[in-house]
Formats: sequence, structure tokens, C-alpha cells
Amino acid sequence: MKTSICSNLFKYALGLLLIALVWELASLWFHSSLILPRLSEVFAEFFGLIDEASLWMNLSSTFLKAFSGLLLALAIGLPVGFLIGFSAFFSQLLLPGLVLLKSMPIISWLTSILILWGIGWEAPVFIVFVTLLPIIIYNIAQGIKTVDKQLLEVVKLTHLPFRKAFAGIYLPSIIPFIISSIEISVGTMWKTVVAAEFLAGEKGIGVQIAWNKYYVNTPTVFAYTFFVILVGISLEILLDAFFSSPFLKRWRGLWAT
Amino acid sequence: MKTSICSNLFKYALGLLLIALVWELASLWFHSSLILPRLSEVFAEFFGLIDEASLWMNLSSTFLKAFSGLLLALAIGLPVGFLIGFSAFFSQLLLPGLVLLKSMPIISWLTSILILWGIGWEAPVFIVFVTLLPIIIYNIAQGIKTVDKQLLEVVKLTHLPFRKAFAGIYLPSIIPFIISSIEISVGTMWKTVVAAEFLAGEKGIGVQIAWNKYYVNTPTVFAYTFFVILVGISLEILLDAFFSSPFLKRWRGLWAT
Amino acid sequence: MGNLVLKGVCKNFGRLQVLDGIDLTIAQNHSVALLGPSGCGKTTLIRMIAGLEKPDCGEIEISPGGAAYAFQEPRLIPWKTVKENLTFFLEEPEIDPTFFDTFGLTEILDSYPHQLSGGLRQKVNIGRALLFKKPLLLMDEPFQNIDVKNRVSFIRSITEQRKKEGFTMILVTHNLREALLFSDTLFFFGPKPSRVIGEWTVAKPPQTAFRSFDWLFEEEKKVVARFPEFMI
Amino acid sequence: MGNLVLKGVCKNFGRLQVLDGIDLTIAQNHSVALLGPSGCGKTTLIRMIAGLEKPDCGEIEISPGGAAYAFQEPRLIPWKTVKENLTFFLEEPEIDPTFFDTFGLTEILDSYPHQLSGGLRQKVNIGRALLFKKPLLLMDEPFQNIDVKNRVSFIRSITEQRKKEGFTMILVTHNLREALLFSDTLFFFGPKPSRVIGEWTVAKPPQTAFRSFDWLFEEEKKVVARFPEFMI
Amino acid sequence: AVPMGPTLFTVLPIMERRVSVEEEYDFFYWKSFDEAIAMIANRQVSAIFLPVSYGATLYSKSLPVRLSAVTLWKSFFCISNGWEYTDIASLRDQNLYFAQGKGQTADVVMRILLKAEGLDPDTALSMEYLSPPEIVAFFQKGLAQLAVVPEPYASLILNMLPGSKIAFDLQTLWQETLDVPYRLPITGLFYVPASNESEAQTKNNIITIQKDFQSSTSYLLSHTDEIVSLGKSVFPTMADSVLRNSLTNSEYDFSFSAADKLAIAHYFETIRQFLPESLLVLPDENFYLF
Ligand SMILES: Nc1ncnc2c1ncn2[C@@H]1O[C@H](COP(=O)(O)OP(=O)(O)OP(=O)(O)O)[C@@H](O)[C@H]1O
Ligand SMILES: Nc1ncnc2c1ncn2[C@@H]1O[C@H](COP(=O)(O)OP(=O)(O)OP(=O)(O)O)[C@@H](O)[C@H]1O
Ligand SMILES: [Mg+2]
Ligand SMILES: [Mg+2]
Repeated sequence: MKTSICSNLFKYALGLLLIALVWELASLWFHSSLILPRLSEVFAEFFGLIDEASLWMNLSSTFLKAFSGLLLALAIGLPVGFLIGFSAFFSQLLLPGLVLLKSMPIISWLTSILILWGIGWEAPVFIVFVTLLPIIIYNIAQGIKTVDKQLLEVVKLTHLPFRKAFAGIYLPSIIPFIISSIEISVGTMWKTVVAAEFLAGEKGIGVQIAWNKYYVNTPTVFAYTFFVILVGISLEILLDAFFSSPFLKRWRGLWAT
Repeated sequence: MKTSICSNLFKYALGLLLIALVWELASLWFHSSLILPRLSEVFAEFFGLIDEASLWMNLSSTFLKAFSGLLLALAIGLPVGFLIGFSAFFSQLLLPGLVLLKSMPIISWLTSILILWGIGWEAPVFIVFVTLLPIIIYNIAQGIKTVDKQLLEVVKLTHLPFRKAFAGIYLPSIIPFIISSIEISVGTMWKTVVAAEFLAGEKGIGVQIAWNKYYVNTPTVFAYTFFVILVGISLEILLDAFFSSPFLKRWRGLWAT
Repeated sequence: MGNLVLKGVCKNFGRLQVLDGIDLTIAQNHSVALLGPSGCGKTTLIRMIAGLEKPDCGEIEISPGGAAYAFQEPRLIPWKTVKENLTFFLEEPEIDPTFFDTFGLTEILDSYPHQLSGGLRQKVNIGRALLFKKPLLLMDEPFQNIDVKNRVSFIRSITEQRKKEGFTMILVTHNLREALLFSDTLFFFGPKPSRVIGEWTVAKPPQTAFRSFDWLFEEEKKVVARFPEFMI
Repeated sequence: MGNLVLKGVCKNFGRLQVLDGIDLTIAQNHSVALLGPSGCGKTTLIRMIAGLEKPDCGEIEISPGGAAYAFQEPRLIPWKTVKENLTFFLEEPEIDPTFFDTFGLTEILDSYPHQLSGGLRQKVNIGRALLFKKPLLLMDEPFQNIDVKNRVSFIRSITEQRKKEGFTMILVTHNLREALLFSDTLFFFGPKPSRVIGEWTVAKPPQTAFRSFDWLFEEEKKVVARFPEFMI
Repeated sequence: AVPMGPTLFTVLPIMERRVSVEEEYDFFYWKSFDEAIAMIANRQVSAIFLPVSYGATLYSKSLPVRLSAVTLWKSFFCISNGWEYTDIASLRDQNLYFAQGKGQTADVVMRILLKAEGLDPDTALSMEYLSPPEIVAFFQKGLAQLAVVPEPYASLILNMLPGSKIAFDLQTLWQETLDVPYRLPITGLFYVPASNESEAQTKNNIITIQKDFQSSTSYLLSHTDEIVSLGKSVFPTMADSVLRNSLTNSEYDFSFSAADKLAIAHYFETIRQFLPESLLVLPDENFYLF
């Protein structure tokens, strides 16, 4: 797994260069550090921030909230996804609620959420949870539809106990869908948690971004954003390495061979 | 297709009832129209709004923006998704940029977006576009990985021109992934466009919600939200009917049989 | 009593009439073979017996206890090794190692299905069905892709197992010699919409003479004389 | 010159030695059959000839022009009808309707693969390979699941087509009679790691006598006398 | 609780312990109205700075807020860059930007003034709403020529763009256009009583709070230089001159006199008269804690 992280890092290098190039060109074009600061300015801020203890506190606060939201969404989303995938009744019962969750803008019920949870870590966690939940549920339910019907006939014929069929047939079939929902979620959750903190948080990167936006301190806004993206990309690399590790290759192999 | 819309409507009925029940129970429990107004209050507002011409203007403005964003994201996302799926080089080149798009909070670069596009419909469309783009690209690229390797061997052996292989093998294999990305996108775009209007719009449902939120007109906020959700659910029903129509069943059949 | 009885069973797929009134009686612990042109409905019939498909008319009487079914395509679980594939559906996952030897599975126990050749996959498929140990064994062209030597040894082992444990067996095959070696009775099907067009009771040699194949060639000639289209 | 030549070809999958130095020469427009135990590497060999797999050592010389390949599993496009499956890979999508009749495809032209029985699918598979009209035709156990009557008529049609168009043909099969009917030469493979353990040049009867099968039974007996394990 | 923005200066002396106070104060910040509502509804704070009109709206929605003093009377300036302001009528056909949302103080006041001068705010000119940092960027790029912005952004833009100047300030315009002596109440300190608090306790508490914050505001007014240097820690990116200008341009006055009550009542009545939908009910006497 170590070498695979390294090789992944290398793989990303070219793309990172591309981003840097596009950024520099855009910032030259805007020609205003207020709108899009030069990369050098952002990096100066960035390295300035690294030395501050508060950065790490904010980062870890944001990180924790994002992860709690993700874990919660997985904890609820996986079983509900399975339920919807297995049972036409539950799918009909829960689908409109899902569409509601999916399409209801956070701002519409932010006040209610805040009054319910107060200002603190709960509301951002809840927002992340609510944003990721439908993605995960949809993916799992979609995955269950793709389980090989021929294998299911064997299951039926042998009267295999549901527990065993679930663990041995359904779950492994759905692993690629779980992985893909984790991959989408892990990207989205950063954006979501920062936006949630921005709207209603007491600490975290989103709050810092809000303050610095208020002071029209654009380089710092982008420096904080950089941290978010950096953590996002690192996580992506780690996930990539994990999902292509021999342990999971076995499941993924399904699709690759 | 007509009957299928009807049967879909009926399918949703139970779920809608469940939502109504949960809503009423919650609002009874909160006992504050500030947090969660009673459904009757929301409906009173709702029917009041229906009579106003401005509602329909706002709704169509929001709708147009959401759809333009979706279409744009599909127009760019499909080819780029294919490119990433086909070419390791492009995948390495563009992946970090995708992660960036996926995890960069809108608020961080809202200023740049606004400067670029000004206030009007462009910025919300762009925000919807940027939000949906990575979802679509990921889905397509993931889909290309699942194309049957055995069929691809036949393609290789027969030196089938790429154009033909693309249209006859790749595209149909990926239809379920395109459908799933449309389904996820269509849900998410409402949320996104309303949030974008809320942040920087001159008209549309998001602007109305912002305004009514300032005056703490919670029932009206929810009434507007109801319109959004209603349009969302209707669209879902239509899509469902479309995707289960004989025309598309042929592709979907792949997974169902 | 304990017999498998089909009465006027028919089956259509949309406008396609496949089976058109099948009457069959298979005595308990007997072994029969079904022969007929491609697409005449053999698999469909066997699926109805297994309860995976409902007949459009007619009745199927089956003694309780369930059926083991070796499907026409191997249907292995891609993410499980051969050994796991064999044991996964069993209540009792312990398998006598001599079983693996008999069916040539020992070497490939740790391989995954995509690493196997067509014939090896088919071996696993047969092995799995045999391990279910149900009172009825359905086998849909199980020896496709399997070489002659293995085929003969498989037929011997299965016949022995059947003698020991006693189960009813229905075999679908295009190979007349296979059918003769395996079965007490052969049923011949016509083209779609298909009916039973002939029946042949196999004159089995006494146990001692079984190992020589002379009786087989004799019997084959007789069948071909009556049903010339099943010659090769 | 125009011949297909394999020199010392070997192939391993990880630690599994499959082919261990195969030497073969197949003259242009000849037809050969490969016979051998399940999993001995026949498919692997044919895939290497088709260029889908690289040998670990040795050389393969092929005359240019490409190969048509009927895979061991049908590999049909699930979302295309039988007709579309047949024409999709062709440059010239017009097909002589008598072709469909000859191979029993006319009835199923508008069916989708999942509506076909195993044998019907296999027919489409063979038909598709024949339509490619390449100088080399590879067929990997093409007649599995196909009934005897169809098998014989297929063999006749393919032999005729070969006479008209002239192409080299390599057939993998477990059925000795099939091999004898089709081929000029048979190659026998041993178990893994596998080599060519025997070769048999088929004594074909004069054209007039071909339609009777007496020569076939005679020839079969001779082969079985030398290679007893290929008996059934 | 304190909103992010100029009101912070009002509490700086207490926060930095430059004045002695009778109570221990913990300060929280709110950066969105949602947060403000949540803090009030959950009674997480005992006092909160809010726009005066917003406080009235919340009060009408039965949220536990009561006005204890007005703290800021002048903060909004209309900045122009490359455009010459003469009178309100000259705004016709212009593109006017706001550094606040629709319906908020600057918007409401501006609409009233336009209507009073016979201009229809919806058709006579176009009004666009952005957030302060966006307005600053728009000015820098020359996309905006005219915007109503609060301090310290007004000073920031003036400092940043040499050609920009103050076209008018809302408070002066308010008095001139409506021809009244009343000042324009912008921000107020609102008291959030505990759920089981008696009126006597409330009165008692509010006296302490009023005293403490009044002394804080006086300190602010008499120690401008010191506040500017303290302000550097909260507004790190703003130049000293910007902070000083923004302090001197604004009118901080912690006051809760009977005259103030008249100004507030006039403000509310004017809103009712011109923009009834912006204030559905006039707050009753109980709204005022003075
Ligand atoms: N991708 C692979 N990975 C590992 N082992 C493989 C792979 N492909 C084939 N093998 C092994 O190589 C051997 C030869 O396989 P091959 O498919 O060539 O056999 P075959 O002669 O065609 O057998 P059959 O008659 O059963 O089709 C088998 O033991 C098989 O398990
Ligand atoms: N799901 C289906 N939908 C439509 N037609 C079907 C379906 N399943 C089978 N058929 C058709 O029914 C007929 C009988 O199929 P079946 O699989 O029973 O044939 P079979 O006798 O097993 O043939 P083979 O020897 O080729 O396996 C075939 O013509 C097939 O195309
Ligand atoms: Mg069949
Ligand atoms: Mg093979």
C-alpha cells in the first residue's frame, strides 16, 4: 500500500501542475488579489497559517464534523439503502422522503436545524449527514438492482438463509457501489461542512473563511480553502490506495477482469 | 408512458403521506411556527402564492437556471467523462482538477464567479454547472470501467472502428450510469440553484426565500420550498416514467434481467 | 407415490409457444435423460420442475425435499474461490476430501472462477450440485466443455453415488452415449412447440459387463435406427 | 509461406505452467482440430494465435489478414438483436438471407440474447464468426449445446464454405467424430503443463462417399485404438 | 452576542478590559441571521446586538427580544466612483448596489427615500444586492459605480480607489428628505430575558448592562487611536486610516433616552407608511426596555 500511495502521488503531479497553471493564468487575468490572489500570495498565507495552532484546531474541528457526518450517513444510509433495494414497499414508502431530502435547500430549514441543535458542531454534522444520506441510499439501492439474477436463482433454489445470502452475495456485489458512494461523499462532504460552518458554526475552517471574507482578506480565504482541498486530495489518494489494495482488489476485480 | 406516470403517482402517494405525517408530528412537537409551521399554515401560504403572477415568474426563472446548468454539465461532463474513462493520461491530468471542483466550497470563490459573470442568471447557472459536473464525470468514468471486457476483445479482434465501438458498445453500456447521474443531478440541482440564488441572484425562488427568511416568515419560506420540492418530485416521476418506458427499457434491461 | 409427474404441461414466452402439453412420469430413484433440438424447451421444462418458472397450463407433482440443479451455465460466485463456491450453499461446510479427488477439483480449490477454463468451471458446477444431496438432481448439459476421459469417470462416480444414496435424476444432453450410460429411460423431444416424440428404455447390462462398452455401442445402434436424427 | 507456425510456444499464469513448448505447423487452407483434457490450455493457445494473449516464450508466425474467432462463450451484445449482433462487426452489413436459413437463424433474428436458449446463442456465435470471412477461422468448442442434427448440418455447410472460400481452420473440441468430420489433421494435447502428445492425419473418403458415415466409424475406431482416452 | 462588523468596536473596550464593568461578559459572534435567531430562541445569550428593524421583526414573531438601547446611528454611506450625485432624482436609471440583502436596513431606508421623492424603487432604477466583500471587488473592477455600504467597507473603498467619494450618507439624507429631526436607528442592543425571569429582575439586569456598555461606548469615542490599534487584531487586513475613518464617519452613541424612543417610533411608522410589508406589526410598548 505504501508504494501505491507514492505512485498515486506521482500520478496526481501532472494534474496539480495543470491546476496551478490555470490558477496563475486566471489570477493574472483578474489582476486583483481581492478577486483571485496569485498563488505565491496564497502560499505565503498558507505557510503563515501552518505555524498557528488555531489552524490545526479549526482543521481538526472541521475534519471531525465532516467525518462524523459521513459515518452517520453511512450508518443510516447503508441499511436504508438495502431496505429500499430489497423491498418494493419500503422503496415506495421512503422514496418521496428521499427526494425531499435531496431537493430541499439547506437554507430553507437552516433556522429550524439551528434552533433544534443550537450553534455548535451538531448542525454542521447534521447538514453533512442530510446531504450525503440520499447519495448513499440511491447508490446502494441501485447496486442491489444489479446483483446477478442467476446467482439469486441459486440462492432461491437452495433455500439459503437470508443472512448468508446477504453476506455472501449481496454485500460483495454492492461493494463497488459502496466504494463509489464513499468516493462521491468524501469529496462532497468538505464543501458541505465548510458551507455549513460558514452559515452556522462556532469554529472550523468555514468560520475562518467567513471571518476573512468579512475582512476582505481574500488570500487568507484561499489559503484556508487550500487546506480544505489539500485534505480532500490527500484523502482521495489514501482512498485510492486503499481501494486498489489487494484486500479490496478482490471485490473490485469483479469489474476489472 | 401515460399510464406509467399514473402508476408512478400512485406509488408515490404512500410516501407523500408518510412525509405529511412526520411533518405534522414534528410541528406538533416543536409547537412553534417559527421552527416548523403546521402543514395547514404552509398550504394556506402555498395556495396564496399560486395566485400571484410573480411566483410563476420566479419559479420559471429558477427552473430555467437549474436546467441550463444541468444541460451544460451534461454537455461538458459526458465527453470529459468518456475522455477520462478512456485515457489514463487524461484521467491523471484532470483528476486533481475534478477533486478541486468537487471539494472547493462555492463561498470561497463566489467573488471570482460574480466578477466573471455579474449578477443575473449566469452565476447561478455556473454554480449548478460546477456542482453537477464532477458527479457526472465520475459516474461516466466509473461506467466505462464496467464495460464488458469480453465484448471489448471482440472489438479488438475485428478491428472495429472506434466510432462504431463507441456508439454500439460503450454508449449503451454506460446508459445506466448516465441515467443514474441524471437522477442524482436532477435532485441536487434544485438545492444548488436555490442556494446560488440565495447567495447571488436577482430573482428566483432563492431570492424569495432569502427575503422571507429575513422577515422570519417561516410558513412562506416553507411554501416556496414546497414549490421547489413539488417540481423536484414531479420531475422525478417524469424521469422514472421516461426511464422505464419501452424505449429505454431496452438498455436498462441489461441490468434488470 | 414419490414419483415425479407432469400432466399436460405447456409454456409460452409471449407469442412463442415452447412446450405444448408434456406428459411425463418419472419413478422415484430412476434416472432419465431428455434429448431434443436446441431451443426446444428442455431447459424451460427443467426450470419448471425446479420451481423457477411457472407452467402456463398443466400440473407438476413433485415429492417434497427440493431439487439440486446443475445449471446449463456454471453460475459460480466470481468473488469466491472454488472451495468457497462449493461449500457456500451447504449447511454443513465440511466436505470429504476424496470427493474433490474424484471430481478433479483438488488442484483448483483455491482458484477463482475467472482463472478457470470452461471445462474446469463446469466441473465445479457439477460438483456443487452433487454436494446438495437432494432427492432430485437436475443436470442441464453438464458435460459440455469436459473432456472424454473426465466425462467417463464422472459418469461412473455419479452412478455409484446414486446407487448409494438413491436419488432421482434428470439429465439434459445432446450426447446419446452419455444419455445411455446414465439413464434408465430416454425421452426424445421434437422441435417447437415441442412434445415428447419418443421414449426409450435402456437395456442395462449386468453389473459385471458394465465396464466394457460393447453394450453401449449395440444400444446406440438400436436407438439411432429408430431416431436417426440423434446419431452423432 | 502462408502457413501458421508455432515454435516452442509456452505460457504460464503466475506459477501455473499451462503450455510447455508447443511446436505446430498448419498449412494454409488446412483444417485442424485440437483435442485435450479440460484446462490443458487449448483456449489459451487459440487466444495467443488470435493475438489476445502474448506467449511467455517461443514464436508464433501468422500470415496477415486477421482471424475470425468463435469464442468458447457466445459473447453476444445483450442490447442488440440477433440480427444486429451478426452484422454489427461487419463492414458490409448486407447478409445473404440463405445464410440465415442454413444456420437456423431466420426465426430468431429479432430476439435478444437473453431470450435465447444456450444452443441458439451458440448458433449465433458460430454464424457471427463465419460472417467475418477472414483467412483464419478459430472455433473454440463451437457445438456445445447444439443438437446432433444441427451439428451435422453445420459441419456440412462450413465444410462447403471452406471449399468455396478457402480458409485455414482451427477447431477445439472434445468430440472425436466432430473432429474427424471437420479436419485434415488432429492434434492431441496432454495434461498440464501440456505438449502435443500425438497427431493424426484423417483419411478422408472420396467426395461421393462422404455422406455415408461408415468411414467415420472406421476412422474413429482406429483413433481410439491409438488414443484410448478420447473414446466417447 | 455581537454581529461580525462595526458593532464589534462597541464592545472592544469591555473585551480588552479597558473599562471596569459590573458583570462578567462572554462574547459570541453571529454571522448570519439564522445564528442570531438560534441564539435568541435557545436563549443562549442574554443580550444581542441586532439591526433595530430586525429586532422589531423578531419581536413580532414572539421571540424573546427587547430593545434596551440604540448603539449605532450612522453607518451607511453611498459611495460613488466615476459618477456625480446631485439629488435623489439623479439616481434614476442608475445601477445601485447594496452590501446587504433585500429587505435589510439599507434597502428599506433607501426605498423609503426613493418613494418619498416620487421614484418607484422597482422600476426607476435597478437595485442589486451583494455581500460586502463582493461590493468591494465590484468597485475595484469598475463593475459598480454606486453602492450603499456600511462602515468599515465605505472607508475601505474610499481608501482603495482614489476617485471614489461619498455621494451621501443615509442618515443625513433621511433627515433632509423626510424633513424630521430624528436620527436613523441602525443597531440596537437587545435584551434576551431568561425564560422564568420576572419583570423586576429584567429591569434590574438591564440597568447594569446599559451602564457597562455605555461606558464602553464612551471609551470608544474618547480613545480613537487606542481602539484603532486594538481593532487591528480583529480587522487585521484593514489599514489604520481605514479603521480611523470608519470610526469617525460612523455615529456611535449608546443611548436610550425618551428622544430616542421617538426616533425609533418615527422610523417604524415611516416603514409602515411606505413599505408596510417590511414591518407587518408595530411593536408595542413592551418592546422597549427604557
Ligand atoms: N487468467 C487466468 N489466470 C489464471 N489461470 C488461468 C487464466 N486463464 C486460464 N487459466 C488456467 O490455465 C489453464 C488452461 O486454461 P484454458 O482455458 O486454456 O484451458 P482449455 O484447454 O481451454 O480447457 P477447456 O477445455 O476446459 O476449455 C487452466 O488451468 C486455467 O485454470
Ligand atoms: N425469457 C425468455 N424470453 C423469451 N423467450 C425465451 C426465454 N427463455 C427461453 N426462451 C425461448 O424458449 C425456447 C426454449 O428455450 P430453452 O432454453 O428451454 O431451450 P433448450 O431446449 O434448453 O435449448 P438448448 O439445448 O439450446 O439449451 C427457445 O426458443 C428460447 O429462445
Ligand atoms: Mg437449454
Ligand atoms: Mg477452453
